[in-house]
Amino acid sequence: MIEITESPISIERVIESVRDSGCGAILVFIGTVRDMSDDKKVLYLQYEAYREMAEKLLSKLSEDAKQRFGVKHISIAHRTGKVYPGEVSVAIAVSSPHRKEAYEASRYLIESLKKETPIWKKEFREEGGEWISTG
Amino acid sequence: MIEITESPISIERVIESVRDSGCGAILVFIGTVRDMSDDKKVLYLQYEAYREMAEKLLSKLSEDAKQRFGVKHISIAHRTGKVYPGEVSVAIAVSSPHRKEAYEASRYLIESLKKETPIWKKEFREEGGEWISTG
Amino acid sequence: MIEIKVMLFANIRDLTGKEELVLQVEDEITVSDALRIIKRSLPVLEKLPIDSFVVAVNMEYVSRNHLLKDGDIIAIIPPVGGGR
Amino acid sequence: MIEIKVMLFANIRDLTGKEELVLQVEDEITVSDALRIIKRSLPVLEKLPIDSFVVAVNMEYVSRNHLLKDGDIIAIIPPVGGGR
Repeated sequence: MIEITESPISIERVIESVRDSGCGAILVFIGTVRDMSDDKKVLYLQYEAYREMAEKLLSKLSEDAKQRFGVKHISIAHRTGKVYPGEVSVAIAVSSPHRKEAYEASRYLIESLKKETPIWKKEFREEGGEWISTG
Repeated sequence: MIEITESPISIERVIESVRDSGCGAILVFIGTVRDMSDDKKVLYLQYEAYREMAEKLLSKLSEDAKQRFGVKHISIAHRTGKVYPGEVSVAIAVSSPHRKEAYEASRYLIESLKKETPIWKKEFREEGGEWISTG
Repeated sequence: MIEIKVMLFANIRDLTGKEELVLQVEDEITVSDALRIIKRSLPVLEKLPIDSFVVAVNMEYVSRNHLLKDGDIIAIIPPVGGGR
Repeated sequence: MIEIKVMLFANIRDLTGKEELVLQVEDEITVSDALRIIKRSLPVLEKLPIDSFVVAVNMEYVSRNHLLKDGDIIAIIPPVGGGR
């Protein structure tokens, strides 16, 4: 399941989608919006995506990670629109027969997602908004 | 939250217990019972714990991991008794301001848990039961 | 005459107030050519380092000398990757 | 006279059919001494490599020459750690 969505992310649904009784390990990364950024209070983040391309790249990335690490199922959900502190902005679940591969694949997925996926975030603090990147 | 329990583990509850709007990353490891072991069909696992000591060690391990990796909250839940294929036997949630530390702490916790915690598992296949260890 | 759709995002969208443009040109052009035309038609873009932004055509990242054909969709991709 | 409670788990529990024992000894003894007494009273234990199992006293892992006092709880811990 690859999903770029305006609606709140259901962690349960992301986890359910990778469950497999042949897999002993599920690893779930959950990214949430922090209430502070550089010691300034964050009101909310605004995520914007090039949706079709992001979904396409994340599908490709998932196939890539399955091949590379031998994990079984991968699901990725990413919010767009306004996301408030404490809310989930991204969830990545990986299931695998054994745990080592799940850790490696999960880390690879979140790092690649942050680097390559056309999803932008604008941080709104009390004094205004600013587009954030590490690029 | 450290919990050794006969009842099914609620992943949602484990995740909720580490949520913190100061933490941007939550990593959840979920161990489930596999339906096959060495190409033999698994009927169920029977987990047995030295409960008080396991809880004490896991609390210590959590404190240790918080110090060592700088993560904020840790929750660990482990089932005892009969656990059937597909069911959750262990869940570990770690929350942290940043994700790198969450990955490191999570991996450390599951490896240490498997190595040091007095919890045993007996695997019941069609032909009978056997205590399993890598020790 | 060929038509190329341009998609704008994030700070480019904020600055220009536009989500899309359509370029009509006589013949096939490169991505560099397209960027030059876009900057000319939206002078406010000089506030952004557009030349350092990556570009996707039909949802694939491409280089600056990639040739654009009729019906192509070009997206200018500002830097992504916030958060550790 | 001192009393020491012994806790048994997993394959030890299966084999002996016991979850607990109580040792009554004249004086303080070491963990090694206690294991010797336990093996004598439960000969079936010779089927297991008890001497390679770790031991906890009052929920702390201890060495074989740790001295047991009245009221101590000793647990013989079979190998743990199944699953990758």
